[in-house]
Amino acid sequence: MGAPIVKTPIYEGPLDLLLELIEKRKLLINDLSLASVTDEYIARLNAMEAVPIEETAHFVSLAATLLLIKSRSLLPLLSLSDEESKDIKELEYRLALHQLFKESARDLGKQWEQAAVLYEGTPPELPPFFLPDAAITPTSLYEAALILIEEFPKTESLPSVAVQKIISIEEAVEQLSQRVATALRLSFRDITATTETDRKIVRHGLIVHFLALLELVKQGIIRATQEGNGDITLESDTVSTPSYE
Amino acid sequence: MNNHAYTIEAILFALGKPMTYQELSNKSGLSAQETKEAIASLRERQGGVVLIDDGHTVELRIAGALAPIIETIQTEEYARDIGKAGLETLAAVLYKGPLSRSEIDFIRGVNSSQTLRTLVMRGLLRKVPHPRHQRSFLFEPTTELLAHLGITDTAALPHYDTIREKLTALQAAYETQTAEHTV
Amino acid sequence: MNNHAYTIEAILFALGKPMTYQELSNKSGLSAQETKEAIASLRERQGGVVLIDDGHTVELRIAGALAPIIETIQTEEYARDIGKAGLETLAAVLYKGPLSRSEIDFIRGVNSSQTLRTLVMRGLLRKVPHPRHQRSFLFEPTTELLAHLGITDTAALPHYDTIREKLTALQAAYETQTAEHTV
Repeated sequence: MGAPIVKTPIYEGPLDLLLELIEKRKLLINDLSLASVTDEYIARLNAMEAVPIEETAHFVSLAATLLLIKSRSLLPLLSLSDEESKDIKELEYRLALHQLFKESARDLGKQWEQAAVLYEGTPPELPPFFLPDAAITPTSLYEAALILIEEFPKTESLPSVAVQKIISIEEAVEQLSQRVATALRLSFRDITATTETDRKIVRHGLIVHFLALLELVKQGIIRATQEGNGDITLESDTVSTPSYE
Repeated sequence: MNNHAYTIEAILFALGKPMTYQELSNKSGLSAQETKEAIASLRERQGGVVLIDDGHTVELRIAGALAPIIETIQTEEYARDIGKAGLETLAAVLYKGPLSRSEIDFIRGVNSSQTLRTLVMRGLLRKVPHPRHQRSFLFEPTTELLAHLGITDTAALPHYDTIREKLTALQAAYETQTAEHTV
Repeated sequence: MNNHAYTIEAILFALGKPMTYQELSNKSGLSAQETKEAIASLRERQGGVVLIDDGHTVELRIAGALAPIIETIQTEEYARDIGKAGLETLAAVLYKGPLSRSEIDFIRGVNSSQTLRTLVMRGLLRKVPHPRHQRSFLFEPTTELLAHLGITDTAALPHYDTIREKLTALQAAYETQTAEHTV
């Protein structure tokens, strides 16, 4: 009677994908490296098919933060709210933790395979006795069985929080496009004031490209939201797992 | 104490029952002489657990001076309320048994080994050999437990068919679901 | 080893299950300090039986050197294999635990509820009530998990000190940075 055998998907989640892109380029985790992998992250996200809707929400939410980092790297003029700056720091922190634990999981895996297990003993047998408990009655057993059924994990469901998140990301990308466009107009004024424009023109080419990318992301998000026609149920710790030994 | 003594001690602890010199020699792969010497050295050991040797059979036991206090602790331990964990484990076995330990763990979502040990010790459940897996066990209710419940057959429990069916269906649904996910 | 250590050893042997320092102190009638000293002295003991101590719960187990012999006489309930998701979750809890489900999700970037259920079911992690949030839980390692890794305490985990230091540094840096923004 072994535990159920399960298959491993290519990516375990958005942090995993992002880490893979950064490690592939042998980069450290910071604003700069995150900005440089944004395009590839979004390309990989768009290429993904049949990701469970909840996973999509996590992937897209991370994409929104990456786009913010990228916008900022292209347009230093773009000012970030406190919450946005915090999101970016949080992503870097999560990614660093994820990297650390992935590494340690590899070492742990080796130890798991090679370790000499410390086996259990068997306590001395007692002379046989019968010691019931007044609490054991047909009714109490029936009630206990009902609890087992009720507390059994339900089929995987999309938490409503994630749905809200997708919708607000859609709005956020819309706003980001507008902010990038505004910042772009502002810096065009800068250009007319200077003579040395070559470098900046190259930069503006990049930004136009980036705006097109934002548009693609928007479409991707809409596609993702439309896929969510399944049942929406709330999921919480108390429903999915029993709370005692 | 040397390595041979450690080996004998480990085997006695693992199996938790009296064993003859011969059995110990077979299980450990030590010669009769080595086994004898290992036992002699274990007998010297001071501690809360000591080796009892009648010259033929040996056993690990609580040191004599501690026996009374330990007996009290054991009695208290096994006379406690069986609690929510105990009731749920019994419910799983009565409605859907006989079940293996991992099947019970699966239904409850928590490890049931300690709970099962207590229920067996108290004579509420008993271990029977698994029909398909060697050296593996299934748990089923004792006749004393059924008598305590005032029934002769588990089918007489409230809503027996419905509950049994639901437990079966849930387990099947969960198995399919886990097969699609990473664990 | 003194008499107190003998008493603790006898209780652990007789009940044959993991017990917290607190439970041992209650059952033995020894003070918290005496219990702690008794456990420390039991950990020094050489033999076929060793004490696992996660700093909170202790359990007697068979020494790793004897594993090959014990494997031939005992049956394991669960297959040895564990997936990548399981290992990552265990690593997070071992090096940074106790952690709540949402803290684990935060680190892993995916929903860990099924992975956690399986780990709890196998007895490798344990759910304990959150000390500050009602109806919320934390996951912590069990002596069973340490036993599987062949170690008697968490400090013996691979690169334990280095990883703990890195974690502290990361957390401190993150807290400073986010604090700057809110000021």
